[in-house]
Formats: sequence, structure tokens, C-alpha cells
Amino acid sequence: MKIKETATIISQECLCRNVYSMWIAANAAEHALAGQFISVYSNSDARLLPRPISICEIDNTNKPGKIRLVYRVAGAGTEEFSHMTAGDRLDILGPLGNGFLAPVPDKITPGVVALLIGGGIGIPPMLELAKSLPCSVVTVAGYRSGKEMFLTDDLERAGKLIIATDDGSVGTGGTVIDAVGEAKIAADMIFACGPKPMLKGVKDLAYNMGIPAYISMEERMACGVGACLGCVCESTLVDDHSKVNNKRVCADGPVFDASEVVL
Amino acid sequence: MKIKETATIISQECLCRNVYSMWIAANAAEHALAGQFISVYSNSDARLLPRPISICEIDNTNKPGKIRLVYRVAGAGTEEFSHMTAGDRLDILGPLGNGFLAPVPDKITPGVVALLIGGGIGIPPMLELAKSLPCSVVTVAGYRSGKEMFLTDDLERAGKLIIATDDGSVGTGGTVIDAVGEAKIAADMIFACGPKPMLKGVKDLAYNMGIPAYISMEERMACGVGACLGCVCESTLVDDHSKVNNKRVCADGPVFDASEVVL
Amino acid sequence: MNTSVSIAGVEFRNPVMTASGTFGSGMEYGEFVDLNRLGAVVTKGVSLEPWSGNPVPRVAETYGGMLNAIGLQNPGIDTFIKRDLAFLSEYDTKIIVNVCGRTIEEYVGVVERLSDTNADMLEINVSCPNVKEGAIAFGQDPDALADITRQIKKKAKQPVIMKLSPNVTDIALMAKVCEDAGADAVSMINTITGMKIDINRRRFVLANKTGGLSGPAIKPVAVRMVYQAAQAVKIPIIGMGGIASAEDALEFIMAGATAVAVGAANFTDPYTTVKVIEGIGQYMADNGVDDINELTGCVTDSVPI
Amino acid sequence: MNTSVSIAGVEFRNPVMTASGTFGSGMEYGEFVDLNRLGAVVTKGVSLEPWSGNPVPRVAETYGGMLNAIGLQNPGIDTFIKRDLAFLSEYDTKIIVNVCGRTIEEYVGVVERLSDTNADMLEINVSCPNVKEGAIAFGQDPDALADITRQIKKKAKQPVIMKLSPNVTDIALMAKVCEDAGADAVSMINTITGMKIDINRRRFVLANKTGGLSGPAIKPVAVRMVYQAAQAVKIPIIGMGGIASAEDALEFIMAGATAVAVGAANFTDPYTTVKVIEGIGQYMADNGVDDINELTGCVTDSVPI
Ligand SMILES: Cc1cc2nc3c(=O)[nH]c(=O)nc-3n(C[C@H](O)[C@H](O)[C@H](O)COP(=O)(O)OP(=O)(O)OC[C@H]3O[C@@H](n4cnc5c(N)ncnc54)[C@H](O)[C@@H]3O)c2cc1C
Ligand SMILES: Cc1cc2nc3c(=O)[nH]c(=O)nc-3n(C[C@H](O)[C@H](O)[C@H](O)COP(=O)(O)OP(=O)(O)OC[C@H]3O[C@@H](n4cnc5c(N)ncnc54)[C@H](O)[C@@H]3O)c2cc1C
Ligand SMILES: Cc1cc2nc3c(=O)[nH]c(=O)nc-3n(C[C@H](O)[C@H](O)[C@H](O)COP(=O)(O)O)c2cc1C
Ligand SMILES: Cc1cc2nc3c(=O)[nH]c(=O)nc-3n(C[C@H](O)[C@H](O)[C@H](O)COP(=O)(O)O)c2cc1C
Ligand code: FES
Ligand code: FES
Repeated sequence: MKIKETATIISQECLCRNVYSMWIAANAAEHALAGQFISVYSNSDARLLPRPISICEIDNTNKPGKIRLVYRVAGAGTEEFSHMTAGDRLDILGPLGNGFLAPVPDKITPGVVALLIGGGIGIPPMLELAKSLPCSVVTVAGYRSGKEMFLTDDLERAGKLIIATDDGSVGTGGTVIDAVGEAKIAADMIFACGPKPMLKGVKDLAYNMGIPAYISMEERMACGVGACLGCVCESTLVDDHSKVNNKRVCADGPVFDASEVVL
Repeated sequence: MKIKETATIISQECLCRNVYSMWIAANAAEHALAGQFISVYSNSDARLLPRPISICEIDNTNKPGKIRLVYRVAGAGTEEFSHMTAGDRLDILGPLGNGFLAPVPDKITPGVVALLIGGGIGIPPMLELAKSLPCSVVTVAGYRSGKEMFLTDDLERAGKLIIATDDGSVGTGGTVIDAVGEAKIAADMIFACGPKPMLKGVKDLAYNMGIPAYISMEERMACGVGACLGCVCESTLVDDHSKVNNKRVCADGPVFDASEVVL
Repeated sequence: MNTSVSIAGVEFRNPVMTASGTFGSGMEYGEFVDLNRLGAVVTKGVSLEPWSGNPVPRVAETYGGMLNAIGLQNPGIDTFIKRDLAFLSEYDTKIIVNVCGRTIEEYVGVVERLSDTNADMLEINVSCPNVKEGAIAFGQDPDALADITRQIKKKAKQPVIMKLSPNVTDIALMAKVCEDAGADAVSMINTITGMKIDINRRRFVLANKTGGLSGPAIKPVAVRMVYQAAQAVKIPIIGMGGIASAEDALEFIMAGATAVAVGAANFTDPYTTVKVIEGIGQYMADNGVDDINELTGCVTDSVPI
Repeated sequence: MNTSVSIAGVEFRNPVMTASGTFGSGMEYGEFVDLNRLGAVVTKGVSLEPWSGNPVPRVAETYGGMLNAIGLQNPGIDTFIKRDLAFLSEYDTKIIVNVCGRTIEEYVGVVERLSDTNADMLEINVSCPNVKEGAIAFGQDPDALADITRQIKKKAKQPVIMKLSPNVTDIALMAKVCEDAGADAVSMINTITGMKIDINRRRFVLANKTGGLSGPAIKPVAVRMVYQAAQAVKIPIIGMGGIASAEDALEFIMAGATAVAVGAANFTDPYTTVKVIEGIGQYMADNGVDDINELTGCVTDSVPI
């Protein structure tokens, strides 16, 4: 169930340059799933559209539950969020979209191996997924450099973690795809989130491995709920809802079977 | 010297229903005079024009000095101000306009009697004036009713105070003009601020008493500094600056010799 | 207290509608608001065949507003009737179908396909700034506007609302042209053409370069146009452009609108439509207004402070 | 690093000017900013005789912007030359005089009186939405616009900028008409006609009913118009409409403006002009831009996320 509500910030910390982690108390936590996202509203009356941020962790120990958002400062809205502190209030809408498991045709059994690939600010949604998957998890996380790493401890606690850095300062020097090759990982399925070139690489990798890949897409949004048709991505086949080769990232995604979308 | 600065709220209290008193710390205090006003900016990015608020008291004991603003909640901007508390920050521009003494041709000597007339939310600027005048001061303050009075203690400390209420619950029942008649006040000059009908009454009163009246005018403003010509009032003679029968309330006023403006 | 309004014989529970393209066909926002409470659901523009719309990015935020260049993506009239109209007919609200096309024939084709459906009214979008052919070309030329209005009126079984573009020199003239050509009502404003540039990449933010500006930023322009149109025509006006509160809606009504629509504000707050409805009721109660229709066009001269 | 730009042979220290009517003749804001740092001071519109302007209220706040209906109050050309031009000539900045009138003869009269003054350029306001005669009537009709441009060019000793109204269907056409009639430059946009209603009093907020909308709210419309005009003409464009930061100014420049002007933002922050100048310098330094002129019209197609 999607709701608009005013969440309260429980804590905020800077994980590395320009990357922040925020825990918020919100009723949205109750129904939230890994791979879904939250539309976060600015407190400035100049900025009326929400910022979509993926759910990084969910904690329903108490009521209301808590949601963790990890984000990079990319512009005025995220800059504003980064200055907030515990006790501040934040309007949110969520949980939105379909989680990582929505496009997976069968129930995942304990025996399978899931390969999680996150690049840069696409890493955060992998954490809740790693924690919630009922099977073996190998996560490959790609960073620019060792100086700009975040969430590595959390990911390690949630499964096996392999790191790739562009500058080779930590782990495999190169892309996440390079790291998968180097580590010779055998997996039954891939879940991925990251920049488009990486997703393209993941799609090819999955094709070569003969396994499915479920990828989280990004696009500029207005409504976040499927009403405005602002956030479409191209689909390989005519989509059943739109009747054209377009799927709504917010409502039909953000996670898609990689074979269904054109990258 | 006018400056734009970020002031800090020292304290705020509600004086009576919808009327608030706010002390702010601001460099503008240093050059401020009774009858001048401050342009107060909203923190909402939707509201870009400032709200002009008269200076009610000035305190330059410390540096930066302090300014007191007393205002009525009239719309969204003043509503916003009323929710602020000590420590909050507020952008201001000031001090603006000319004080009450600017249009007075001669220096005021201790022997004269100044009659100060304030109606409703026109009362606040009378306080600093009463405190700063070097002569005898009689203040007549008009309120709607005894339940909606404010600043009476302060005004009493600063001189003789006569009260009029519309409903007769306190002091003279009727207008400030009625109260002046009832108290048979003899004065050498009048200073007044209040709604237009009251100012009209004051102008006539002064004419009948054969003394000058200096009145503070109100008009919607944009720049507050005399550049936009948004805030004019009609002048009896062609104005030297505008070359038409218009004076700028913000820059040529807000205080005018009553005989110079059409009410 | 009466909040119902009537446009060309169609009765609306209250004057608050959804603005076309911002509310889908009600399915998505039906999760947030009870569609039965709305005066009407105005659907996303529908054409004869499915349209793919423009490349992404299609939306951009601006100061107090947003740009969109969706390009009228829609599944085509067949799917629309089968799925969207069927969905809406489950609700006790009026249905206004927004119609688009590239040629007069396409517009008329859609209008004819809707003849024997449960659509209560048709809103003809001759003002979308985001498609190359059709649409705004009709809305910016008085002769073309008169012509398409007449052709549609000839075939339409439901009352016809012509949706006007603000990107014109004289909105009153355009409204008059529609009235003279037989339109039952006019709605305004569609979006104002705008542009945003990403100065760091030195690129247009929108793939389409330009998009339509909507949101609170444009409200003063929209209110002015409704007022000017109301001075020029007798047919009812549906006002929109930046409505986010009951106060905003009342401005349009006082300027001369019989009904209003909520657009981009749905994206900021999905409950906006219902809040506007409740706020109008509150204003009427507070001010002793017995009938909302008393307020239409009631604005008078300003008074000094 | 070069920040100077040239328009019709006049050299400006930097591309940042003041928008007419928002800065007086510089006296008032000279208390806040060093006028010597500005590219130019563009003065409030001046007519042959003193004008009283409109009744009050003349200004109103709107979401992210404001309405004004000053009605071109000004002291007339004689006082202007004696007082305002004399004041400005003490500064090392360019002077652009904004000219208004009710008839072509009045415009030409002002232009002639300015012939042997130190005014560097003339900006002809044919786009003020707040006066009944003259002004916008010229700015909304291509033939009238061509005619007044030609007549003024015949008599003007200084280069002529035609200031265009956004209240038109086709801004590119209006710019082209000016170019063809001999204008040396065009500036845009003047304000967009808008309205605000006080719903509690059920009255227009402005005595003039309508006013001109300016401020950040209108920026996307202004940027779009500058871009469209830049595609249509070769003469330089001075862009304005909602500029409050260097980022805003750079959007206009990338869209095709050679220079820009800061208007309503002065009211929100009197230091805006200087902040914009400094911010442009910072952007150029950060991005290795040697010459501001490289940025004019440099915008290219969008790229996906
Ligand atoms: C489904 C989804 C999940 C996301 N999850 C995360 C996350 O977990 N962590 C994170 O750091 N970022 C995430 N993003 C990207 C994030 O939404 C943008 O970085 C953010 O919106 C930028 O806002 P801004 O105001 O700082 O930037 P500005 O550029 O000032 O924003 C201007 C406008 O563009 C939109 N916008 C700008 N960049 C993007 C973008 N990349 N994607 C979508 N809209 C954009 C903004 O929402 C806003 O409406 C996600 C995006 C999507 C679509
Ligand atoms: C020189 C001067 C001194 C003033 N001193 C005081 C004072 O000491 N205490 C006090 O309570 N009020 C004072 N006022 C009135 C005060 O400025 C308005 O009540 C206030 O601006 C209302 O703002 P708002 O956002 O609450 O109302 P809104 O109606 O939401 O304001 C909308 C716009 O209209 C303007 N506006 C609305 N009413 C007025 C008004 N009466 N005068 C000028 N602008 C207005 C606002 O500034 C704003 O730009 C003074 C006005 C002037 C001109
Ligand atoms: C995302 C989006 C899509 C739109 N699609 C349509 C459309 O299909 N047909 C139409 O007539 N108007 C369309 N419009 C215009 C709106 O119906 C409305 O006229 C405009 O947005 C102004 O109202 P607002 O400021 O409340 O959004 C669209 C607007 C937006 C923001
Ligand atoms: C109070 C005010 C007065 C104005 N007076 C004039 C004028 O005299 N002549 C003119 O050409 N434009 C005038 N304008 C229009 C501005 O010069 C400018 O074109 C417009 O405000 C858009 O810019 P902005 O959004 O930065 O304010 C005026 C604008 C305002 C706000
Ligand atoms: S953001 Fe509106 S449909 Fe996805
Ligand atoms: S408010 Fe601008 S001149 Fe007074």
C-alpha cells in the first residue's frame, strides 16, 4: 500500500565524499520490499517533484518501521537532504515500484546462488536484497576507488562480497563484469543496479552465462506511481499496458527482466 | 545605511490573539530610527517579496543591536513568522524609509507636547517614538476591545497613555479621535500610524487644532528602497522626485506631513 | 449547500476535476483518493492508434513548476475503451475523455469511436505543445481552431470542450472562435512552452528540447486567461494551471470558471483533488455561500489597503 | 579570461545588466552594489512627459514570482536627462535607456531628445502589458512592430534594442520582424500578463486587474523564447526573465543570449547582479572557459540519464 506521509529522520551520516546514509521512521516500511523505492520530497517550495531513492534497508522491529536511504549528492534536492539531521521531517511517498523479486518467475529456493551486482550509487538497493534472499548470495560491488567505498561492511555481513574499483586501489582493478570473470562466479540468476553501461554489461554477461538478469532502471520521474508516463524505458516487445514499446520505470519497474528492456 | 542580512530571532511571544512580538539581533539596529521599517523575507521559496514591518523598539546596548517587531498575522508570510522561535534565522533588509522625525522641520525641544496616535497594528511604531522623543509624550492607542490590547505596559512606561476601544470595554468607547476629544489634549504636533480612515481623522484633527501631523502610510511594496515605484501614495502637490502627484511610501515615507498626501 | 455544477447539461457533483495527462485514467491515483468524490476524471489524451510519445527525459523540474514533453503516449482508442473506460464506469463520477490526433480525420475518428460509450464529455486537446503535427497547430490559429471545432461538433454525440493553448496572443479570441463554432465549453490552460538547460552538460534537459510548463508558477497567467475568456464568451469555462489548494481553485472560479482541474499538483501530493474539494466546502461554510455557482465570475475591482 | 561582450559596437564589461524598471536609474541600488561592476544599467522606461502610472495596489506576490502594474510612471525625459543620466554618467558602466510612449511620435520624440546624451543604447519598450495605449499594442502585431522599429531607427543616434513581449504566439517571428526592420538587438522577455484574486474580498489584488508576471516562475518560458529567437535572427539577444543566479544567467546565454538582465530578483536580494557576475566568473574558471562568448548558444541535444 502506497502512502504519502511525513517521515522523521532518525539518523544521518556521511559514508564517503558526497554519499549519505539516512534512517527514517515511516509507515511505508511495513509493506516495503528490496528493490522498491521511495519518492522523497524537498522542503523547498521551489522544488515540487519528488526524488526517487531506492530502499537500502528495512527494519520493522518497531512500529512505525524504519527505512534506510543511501544517496549521492547529485543536485539541489539531494544537497538539501544531506543537510538534514535527526528529528527533521521529510515528506515521502512509498513504497513505490516493484521489488527485485517481482519479475522472478519462480520462488527462490535455498539451494540457488544469486549474484548481486551493484555499481556506484546502484549499490544501496543490493543490501536489503542480500539480507532478504533465502539463498546463497554473492555480491559484486563496483566503486570508483578505495577512497570512495561505502556499505562494504554491511554487504559483507549479508553474504560474500567481491569488490571492483576503477583505479584498482581495492579488489579487482576494472569493472564489476571484470570482477565476476576474475572470481569465476557460478550463479543461477543476477540482480543488478547501476549506470546504464554497467547494466548493458550485466545483460550480456547473463546472456553468456545462460541465466536471467533482473535489473533496476533509472529515469526522471514526476508522479512515481504510473500516471504521468514521464519515466518510460524502451521495451523489447510491445508492452501490454502501454500498447507501445514503452514500460513505466516507476510502476512496471524499476526492476525488469533484462531481456524485456532495450539498453 | 541599508543592508540585507540574516538576523537571528532572540525571542518571540504572542501578545494577544494573532499579534506577535519578536526581538531579533541585527546589525540594522545600529542606524535604525523610530518610524523606519524592516523588510522581512520569508523562508519559503514560493514567497519572494519581503514583508514591511515597522520598528517597534531598538536596543543598541550590545553589538549587534536588537530590533523589536510587533506584527499581526495577516496572511501566509506573517503566519510563517509567527511560528518561528528563538535561534531561527530570518533574512531582513533595513532599516528602510525615513523615521518619524524626518519630515519635522525643526528640532523638537523638551518643552513641547507630542501627541502620538496609534490604531491597531499601527500602535507598535509609537513605542520607539515615545521612548526617543525628547519632549512630553501623550499616546492615544486604539484597540478593538480590551481583550485585544497589547504594548500598553510598554507605552505607559514611555509617557502618558490614553486608551480607546471600539467596544468601550476599556478607556474611551470609540475611536482614537474621540479619545483625544474626551481627554482635551493640548499638543504641539501629532504623530500617527493606523488604518487609512483613522489617518484621515488625524489629518482633520490636526487641521482643527492648527498643528502639524506626521503620519505613517502603508502600501504594498516590492523593492522597499524606492526603485520599483510599486508603493506610491498620492501627493497633494507635484512631487519633486517623481514629477507627478506620487510619492514613494518606502523611500519618501513611510512618514509624511499629513498635508502633503491625499488620504 | 450546493457544490454541484452543470456544463452543457452534464451534472457534476462538484467543480473539481483531474487535469488530463496527470491522472492516467484514475487507476493509479485511485489508490490514494476515492474517485467517487471527484467532480470528474479527465483522462489522458487518446488517439486512434497507439502513440509511443517522445524519447526520455520527458519531465524536468523548474522553479515552482515542471516541464513535460510526454508527447501524448497512449494505448489507442480500442484499448482505452476496453480497459480504461470500463474501469471508470465502475465509479460514480463523470468521465471526460481527452482526445488528440494529428489530423482532423484522426480527431473525428476518436470522437466517433466514443459515440456509444459511457464517456460523458469530450475534451479536445488542440493545445499540446509537445507533438510536431496536429495538436497545437490547431490551437494557435483561429481559422484552424474554428474548423476543427465545427468538424468535431458535427460528429460528436457528447458535449465538446475545446482545450485551449496559452501560447497565443489573444486567448479571448480563441475562446470566442470556439463558441462561435459550436463548442459547448472551453478548458484552459494547457501548458506554456518552456525550456530547461543543464548548464553543466550544456544540453537541453528534455529530449524534446522544449516542454510544457505547468504547476503553481503559471497560475497567474491561467487565472488571467480564464478571466479574459469569461469576458468574451457565454459557454462555461473549465479552469486549470497551477491549482494546488482550494484557494487556488476559488481564484479560477471567481475569475469565471464553472469548474476547475488539478494537474501537476497530484505529483506533489496525490491527495490534492480531495483536499481541494474539502477546502471549497469549508470556504463556502465559513463565508455563508449556499451555492458554488454564486462564486463563478464574482470578482470585482480592487480596493486600496 | 574574457567576460566582455559586444552588442552593436558597444562594449560591455560583462554580460550582466539590470532589467528596466527594477533598478530605477541605479541610485537606490547603488547603495548595495558598485554600479561600476555592472555590464550596464538599463533605466526605467521614460516618456516625453511625466507619467503618473496606475493606481495602487501596483504589485502582488505570486508563487515564485510577482505581478506588477506600475503603468510606466516616470518623470519625463527632461528630468530624466538632467537628473538620472547625469547621475549615471559619473559611473564607468554602460547606460541603456528604456523608452516608452503612447504613439510612434512620442517614442521618436524621446529617442530624439536622447540623441546628444551619454546614453549608450536605447531599449524600446513595445511590450509593457500595463498601459492601455501604445506599448504592448506595438509588441503584439508584427506590422506595427516593423513600423515602429523602422521609424525609430531612422531617428536614433544610438543602437536600438527592441524589447519583446512574451504575450505572443510566435516570438521568433517578432524577433525576425525587428531584425528585418533594422533593429540592432532584441531583448526579451518583458512580463507575461497575469492576474491575482483575493478570494476573501473577492476582488482583484491589483487596481489594474492584470499585471505583468516576472521572477523565477517564468524562467523556462523566457529561456525557450530566447532559444527560439536565437534560431531565427542573427542580431544579438539580451535575455531576461527570472534570473536570480549565475546558473540562471548561463541558461540564457547557452540558449543564445549575448547578455542578460536581472529584474525582480533585485527585490529579493539587492546584491543579485554582483552575485551573478561573480558566479559566471566562477563557472568559467571551473570549466576552463576562456571567453564568455564561447557559451552563447552552445546548448546541444539532451542525453539520457
Ligand atoms: C528508481 C530510482 C531509484 C534511485 N535510487 C537512488 C539511490 O538509492 N541513491 C541515489 O543516490 N540516487 C538514486 N536515484 C537517483 C536520484 O533519484 C537522483 O540522483 C536525484 O533525483 C537527484 O536529485 P537532485 O535534486 O539532487 O538533482 P537535480 O539534478 O537538481 O534534480 C532535478 C530533477 O531531476 C531529477 N533527477 C536528476 N537526476 C536523476 C536521476 N539520476 N534519476 C532520476 N531523477 C533524476 C530529480 O528527481 C529532480 O526532479 C534513483 C533514481 C531512480 C529513478
Ligand atoms: C511601512 C509599513 C509598515 C508596516 N508595519 C507593520 C507592523 O509593524 N506590524 C504589522 O503587523 N504589519 C505592518 N505592516 C503591514 C504588513 O506589511 C502586512 O500585514 C504583511 O506584509 C502581510 O503579509 P502576509 O504575508 O502575512 O499577508 P499576504 O496577504 O499573504 O501578503 C501577500 C503580499 O501582500 C503584501 N501585503 C499584504 N498586506 C499588506 C499591507 N497591509 N501592507 C503592505 N503590504 C501588504 C505582503 O507584503 C506580500 O507581499 C506594515 C506595512 C507597511 C507598508
Ligand atoms: C505530465 C503531463 C501530461 C499532460 N498530458 C496532457 C494530455 O494528454 N492532454 C491534455 O489536454 N493536457 C495534458 N496536460 C496538460 C494538463 O492537463 C494541464 O492543462 C496543465 O498541466 C496545467 O495544469 P497544472 O498546472 O495543474 O498541471 C498534461 C500535463 C502534464 C503535467
Ligand atoms: C516592477 C517592474 C517594473 C518594470 N518596468 C519596466 C519598464 O519600465 N520597461 C520595461 O521595458 N520593462 C519593465 N519591466 C520588465 C522587466 O524589465 C523584465 O523584462 C521582466 O521583469 C522580466 O525579468 P525578471 O523576471 O527578472 O523580473 C518591469 C518589471 C518589474 C517587475
Ligand atoms: S513517473 Fe509518472 S509514470 Fe513514472
Ligand atoms: S516598494 Fe519599490 S518603490 Fe517602494
